[in-house]
Amino acid sequence: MMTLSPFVLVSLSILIIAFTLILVPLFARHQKILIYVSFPLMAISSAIAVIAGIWSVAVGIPESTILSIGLPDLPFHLRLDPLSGFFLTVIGLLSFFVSIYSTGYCKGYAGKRSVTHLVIFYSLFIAGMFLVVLSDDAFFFLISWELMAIASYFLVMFEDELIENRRAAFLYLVVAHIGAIAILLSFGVLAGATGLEGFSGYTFDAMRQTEFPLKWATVAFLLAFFGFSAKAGVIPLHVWLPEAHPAAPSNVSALMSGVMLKTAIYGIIRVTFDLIKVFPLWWGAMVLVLGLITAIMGILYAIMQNDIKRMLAYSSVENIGVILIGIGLAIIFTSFHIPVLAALSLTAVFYHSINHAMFKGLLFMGAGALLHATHKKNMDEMGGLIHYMPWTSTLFLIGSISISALPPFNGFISEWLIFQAFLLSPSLNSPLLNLLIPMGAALLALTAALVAACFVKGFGIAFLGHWRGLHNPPLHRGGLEVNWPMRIGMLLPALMCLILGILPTMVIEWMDKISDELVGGKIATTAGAFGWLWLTPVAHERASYSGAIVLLWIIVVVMLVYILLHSRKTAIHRVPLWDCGFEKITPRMQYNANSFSMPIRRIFGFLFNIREQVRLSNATLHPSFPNRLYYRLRIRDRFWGWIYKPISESSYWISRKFGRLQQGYIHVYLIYSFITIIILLVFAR
Amino acid sequence: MSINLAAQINSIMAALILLTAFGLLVQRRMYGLLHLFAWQGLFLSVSTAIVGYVSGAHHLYISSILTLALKVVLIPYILHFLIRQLHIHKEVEQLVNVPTTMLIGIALVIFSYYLTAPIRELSTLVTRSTLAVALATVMLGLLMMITRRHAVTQIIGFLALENGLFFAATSATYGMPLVVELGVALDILIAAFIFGIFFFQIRTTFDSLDVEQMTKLKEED
Amino acid sequence: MTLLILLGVSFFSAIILAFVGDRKFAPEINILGSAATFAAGVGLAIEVYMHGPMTAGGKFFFVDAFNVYLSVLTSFVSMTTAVFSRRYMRWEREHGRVGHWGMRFYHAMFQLFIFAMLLALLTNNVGVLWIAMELATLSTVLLVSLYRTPTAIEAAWKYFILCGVGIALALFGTVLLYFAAEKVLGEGGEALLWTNLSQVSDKLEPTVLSLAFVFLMVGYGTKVGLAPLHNWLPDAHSEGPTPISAVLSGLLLNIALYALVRCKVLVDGATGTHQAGYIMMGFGLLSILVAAFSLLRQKDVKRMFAYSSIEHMGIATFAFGLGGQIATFGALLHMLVHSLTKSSIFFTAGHASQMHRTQEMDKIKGLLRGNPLVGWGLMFGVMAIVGMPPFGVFVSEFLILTATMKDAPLLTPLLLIGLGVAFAALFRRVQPMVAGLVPANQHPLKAAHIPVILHMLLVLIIGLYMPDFLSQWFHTAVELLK
Amino acid sequence: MIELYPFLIEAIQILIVLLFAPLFVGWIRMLKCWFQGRTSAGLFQPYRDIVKLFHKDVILAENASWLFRFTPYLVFGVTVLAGGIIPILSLSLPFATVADVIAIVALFAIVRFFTALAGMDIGTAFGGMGSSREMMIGSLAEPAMLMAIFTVSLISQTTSLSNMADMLIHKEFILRPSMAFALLAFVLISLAETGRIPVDNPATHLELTMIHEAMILEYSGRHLALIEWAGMIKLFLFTTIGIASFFPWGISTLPSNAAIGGLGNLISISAGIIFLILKLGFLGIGLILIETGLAKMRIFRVPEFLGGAFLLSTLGMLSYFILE
Repeated sequence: MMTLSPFVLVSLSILIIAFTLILVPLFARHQKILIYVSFPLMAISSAIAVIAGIWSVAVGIPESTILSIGLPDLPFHLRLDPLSGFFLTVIGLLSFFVSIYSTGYCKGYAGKRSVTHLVIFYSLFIAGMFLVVLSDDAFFFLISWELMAIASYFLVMFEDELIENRRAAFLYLVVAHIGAIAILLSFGVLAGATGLEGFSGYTFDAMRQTEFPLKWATVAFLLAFFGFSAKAGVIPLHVWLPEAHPAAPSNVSALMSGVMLKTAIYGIIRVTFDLIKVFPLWWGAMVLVLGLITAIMGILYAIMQNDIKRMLAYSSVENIGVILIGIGLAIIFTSFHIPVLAALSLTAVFYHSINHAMFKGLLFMGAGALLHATHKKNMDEMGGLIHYMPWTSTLFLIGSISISALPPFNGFISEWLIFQAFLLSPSLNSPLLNLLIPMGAALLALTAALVAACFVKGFGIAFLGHWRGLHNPPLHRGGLEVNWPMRIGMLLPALMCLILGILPTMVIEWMDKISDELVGGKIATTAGAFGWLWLTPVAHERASYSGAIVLLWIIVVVMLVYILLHSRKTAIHRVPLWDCGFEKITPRMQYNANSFSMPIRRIFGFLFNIREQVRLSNATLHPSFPNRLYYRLRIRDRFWGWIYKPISESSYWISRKFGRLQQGYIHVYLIYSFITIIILLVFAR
Repeated sequence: MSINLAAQINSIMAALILLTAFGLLVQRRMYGLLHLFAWQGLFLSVSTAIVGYVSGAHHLYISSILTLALKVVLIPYILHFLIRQLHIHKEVEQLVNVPTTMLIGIALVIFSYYLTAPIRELSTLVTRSTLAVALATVMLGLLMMITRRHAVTQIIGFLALENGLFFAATSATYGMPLVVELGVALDILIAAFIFGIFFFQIRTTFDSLDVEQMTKLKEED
Repeated sequence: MTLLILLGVSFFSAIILAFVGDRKFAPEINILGSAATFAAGVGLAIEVYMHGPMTAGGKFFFVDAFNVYLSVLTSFVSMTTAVFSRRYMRWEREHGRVGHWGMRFYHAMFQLFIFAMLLALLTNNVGVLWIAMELATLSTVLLVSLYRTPTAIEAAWKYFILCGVGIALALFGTVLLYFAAEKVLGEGGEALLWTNLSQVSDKLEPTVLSLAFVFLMVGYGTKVGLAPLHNWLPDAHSEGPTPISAVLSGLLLNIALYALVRCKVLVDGATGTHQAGYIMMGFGLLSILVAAFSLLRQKDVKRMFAYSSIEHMGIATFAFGLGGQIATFGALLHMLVHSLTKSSIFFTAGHASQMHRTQEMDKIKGLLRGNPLVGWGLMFGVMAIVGMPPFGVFVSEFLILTATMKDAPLLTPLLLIGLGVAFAALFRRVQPMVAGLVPANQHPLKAAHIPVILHMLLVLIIGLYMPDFLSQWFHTAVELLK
Repeated sequence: MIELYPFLIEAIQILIVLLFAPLFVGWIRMLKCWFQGRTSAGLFQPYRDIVKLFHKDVILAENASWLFRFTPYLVFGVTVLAGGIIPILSLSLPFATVADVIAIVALFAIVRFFTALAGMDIGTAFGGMGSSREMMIGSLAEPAMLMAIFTVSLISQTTSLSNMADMLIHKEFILRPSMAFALLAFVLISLAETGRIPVDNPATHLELTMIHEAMILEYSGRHLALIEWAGMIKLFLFTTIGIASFFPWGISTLPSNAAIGGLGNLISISAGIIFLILKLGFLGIGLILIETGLAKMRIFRVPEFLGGAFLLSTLGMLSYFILE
């Protein structure tokens, strides 16, 4: 009889997923039952995984096991240590929420199309993510990695009758697969450098034990970083992301954006801090710079989008950038042997990972709710929904606040920690960094501010104002609200956002073991030194923050003022808009997505490939009084033209050249053999 | 008949085979090609017989008879029959003009001599010097297949090439084991029937045996 | 004994089918024959697994781990192909693409072809190996032109001429081999027996053998379909009936590669250098690149997969050339999984083109909805063939890539370019075929599911869990090929 | 046991924030009138305005959602919270540890966020325009602000305002180029953030130039009163932040516990108040000099203005690393 342990729990949750997969064919006929059975099961298994993750991080003792299947000499190794435990928690949490949400969301498909594939690949997808963080040898890691990729590929292609979805899925799969090959190679390098014969070098344990020569370590790191960036959507490898996320069903895009990208982060951390361990300064600098570029470009692209899911996708790119900044700092500090600061930045990284999982999941679910209610993705066709979807709008608002890093919600904490890390860096001496750090801080600050702008746009255009759609302004108030499972699925992450925002000390104390294991530094001792209420990462005279008090204060003051002002009865008159005495305003006069982002487009326009067309209809008295005006705006990612187009074109060019080999003339073929043999004979002689 | 005499005769045969190979390379008329090919087969079988006599490897007689039967009688007859059936006994022009072909052919002979030089040092057989000729014949056969644009001529080139192989087998090594010889002969027989069928198929679908027409399947567009 | 059954069954069923070829029950006989062959193959495999390598028929036959697993594979795939061809060829017959004689011819030649391949695998005599190879070519030539369309005849003609020339060159190589061998082993049949040759390989004359290897390389390489000798392959695969394409690229290429590797072992033994290996690596890389980039411009479904076969043969050849434990292991595994996967891909592709009455990929759409088995079969087949886990091809490519990373790191970029381009090209084409709504020109069809499911399951199992006896075999084979 | 004394000081400070803010605005307006040779409405006009607004009824647009009505309270509350944190009278406020300067900037970000949303809520052209412009300005001003403060906090090795001020007071005074840059940047930013000329004009409803006013166009009655008041407090707070981080001298530094004895503290606090009044007075004059000197600039010149500020603050940080 085996005693209960985190590992047992996680195996249980994976077994439940397998069980779900077995059930699917039985209910394939009755779609509704299928939905009601499978998704709750997935929720249960995710919940169990969460417990396992939290537990294993709390105890902080790695457990590992070896399955009897796999390569003849390389069976599957599994390991659950604090790092994987943490990411298990993140993945589990979001997939728990999303699974609840999906029970409601997938009902939208009922009758329209079969969700059997959706269920199958959804389960496989989650299982794949669990296994990725659990796997402890290169081979099994790659298998689960690709399982995750394939499953999500099919999910992206779920609505495959649309050509753009197919294109998105294809692009996604190609990028993912190339990344996977790079990862494979980096493991190959590491395994080769262990110097062990046969397959024994492919276990992570073997890699942990070895001290890698810098040359090989660098090659491996670059390969791995490339591979994982392809999955994480680091610029310029991000192009698949804004295509794939809108294409996928919203619950899936919530998972992809919320946690699948995190598996890439997990991979980077695992390879860098756990397997390679020692690294030069410039790796950190490189990661930092890439992170900065990704963050700033990502958010700028996000602001330019009108499709709400594209916007969210680009904002994920930005968040990945922020996380990379933290990782870069951690690498730098480690290479300077300042474990405490490294721990601080790593904590920021972990904190932001879980934060992003929460609010991005919430936001994507919200976008799904919009889609579910209005069947539209384009913000310009929504508007005024706050009256029709009170729940969704409130929850979406909470998500927007959190992602805009506004206290007292969670987004602020991680951003704040990263700023702290930045401000502590002068204690190390390197001219390169002295120039890099201020720039970094500045760009991060700029990013943070732009995020707020982006989500004011997102929320404002979609939920506020009047209905912007051309036709069918929706019916009575609250008429479009989504069903309960979806509301709960969104409510829980919203609560998480708040909890993570006001109880950072406890969370940090919980996750402190990870950074201790990876870089040998703890911050919980100082972080909680001032009591659970105050977060003081390094020392209380350096910096302190208390989300709880902020929240409390705001509530109290607001209540107070409200009561004071309502002590005396003053009437509220509902009247038509005043708007500076403007006559007969129509909804078409509102600012729309394009006009909202126009000032920022003006400022940062040079970063994009923008084509703007304004055409006045000719039949007018005077050019300044056109009776019809036609406006068209096209914003393209410059990286297409810079990187992707050249690659594809050149490969087609080469293939044309190779096509010449085969002209159909049998004589020519004979000449080939003739020449081949002559050449070979000359060499052999 | 003494060994040396036999060896001399054998080398004369080799020379004749080479000559016929060149003849095949330049011959324009279909029947001429056929006759040349038959002659080559004859020389081959004779030389095989001689080698058999010299080496006392008697299974070579069998293979010599096989050669006689196949290469001198049967296959030329089949081809003759086909040519008459399909009315293709007209001039067959080449892709490369004759002088160039000759030059390339000579270059090939030199090349194969240069190639086999080290080997003949190793060999102890009286007939060792003929390996170069064998290789040359193979190469010339291949060259013929390249330069001719007619299905029948390609086949003849192919067969000439195989003659070269046989010659190599007998002269360089006093013949392969019998089972191999028989198998090869069988294969050639089947091949003969197959290209017989082919000629009809091609003829019926392309109403000409010009290989140049068969260029539908290609990559470039 | 089982060995004689193994060969005999296919031979006699060939003769029988030559007479009853077009009866209603002919396909069943075909299946029965190949099933019996497969049973015999398994029996033989068990014997070898128990008692190790053995010779039979007075050293005429020789069985060791290397060729026994190939012969089991051959008989297995030929059996499943027979199962597949039952429905497929019936459809063709009903739609008048094949006539009475065509069917008879098809069945007879199919069995003869299997016989030839098994003979090539099991014989101990390098000369007979050559003969069997030639026989395999000849028996399939007329099958390629079965449909009598101009393109079919053209393809068959090219196949016939190119492979004929190639094989002839291989014979020259064999002659040279014999020339070198008889000095050591004396005249007569003994001198061509693999068992003897492999023992004395170090005494053989290096210069002669390196010359011989050139001829053998070009000769058998033509049949393996290595660039630039590959030009016959896409034509033959795309024009012949699908079962034949399946066995051609699933089995015949393997056999040719087998012959090549056997010769390489001898040459390596003699020269003691790695020259042969380098030549093979060169051919392999060239084939991978040429095939990968040609894949980008394919319109015909079977032609495309023919190119992918060239690519994979290139990978296997490259790995054999690379040598070393992991690489050779990977190459052997790759031969196995490739033939399983590729033949099942051809099955599904064949059905797909029957459903749409065309092989043009632009006209094939909506398979997932139209016929889930064909659609998912094709999808997963392609996923497997491009080396995605958890399928077997991933394992072999994992091994080969990492081995390359270790022994020839500078070549990995080329290898990767090839793999990446092939991946993109295949998916770009296959995705539109399987996805989307059912088009108007699609007709329902009763597909033969057992072969597809069986193959894909096997590939999946090998990818996740390789049974011990298999790895045992591979390891012993690796030892043989040292 | 927690002693009440610190909280007493806290209370006094918040009271001062609430009361002085309108006074400061009144002072500025008065100065402005003098400079422009007009007769002013007097120092206490802002109070009258606020009181008047509080007594009016609320006129609410039909399609205003709960967000629109909630915003004024939130804005007011958050602003007052910031007022409780910034060391105005004493460096040792109990609330000082609640949020450091980054958090304070974030608090102002909340204000902006919700004001902008409220501007979009009623769905008028002007509201959207105001929000869009406000977010654009904010997204440039906020990082610049942070950078300016970071420069100071790098020098003083802390991000909590009180400690920064503390450092400045107790370290011997050196002229630092970085500080100069930071100060300059900070001035520019505060102009933008508090919506003064040359970025915005608080006194106009001239339609196309509005930014802040455009967002709150539809507000009326107590809502408007709260927002206006919060705006005044914001101006006041920016000034005091500037004071705390650049010229903190005069702020009471005594640890606020009874051990020192009430009297000493009382003296230092009252001294602090006097200092504060003097500083405010001068700063007001400076502000007016700028406002009367400059003309309001076109909206698309503002990015250049703020970019300049951003550049200055970054230069400040760089010069800290390079020169010091």
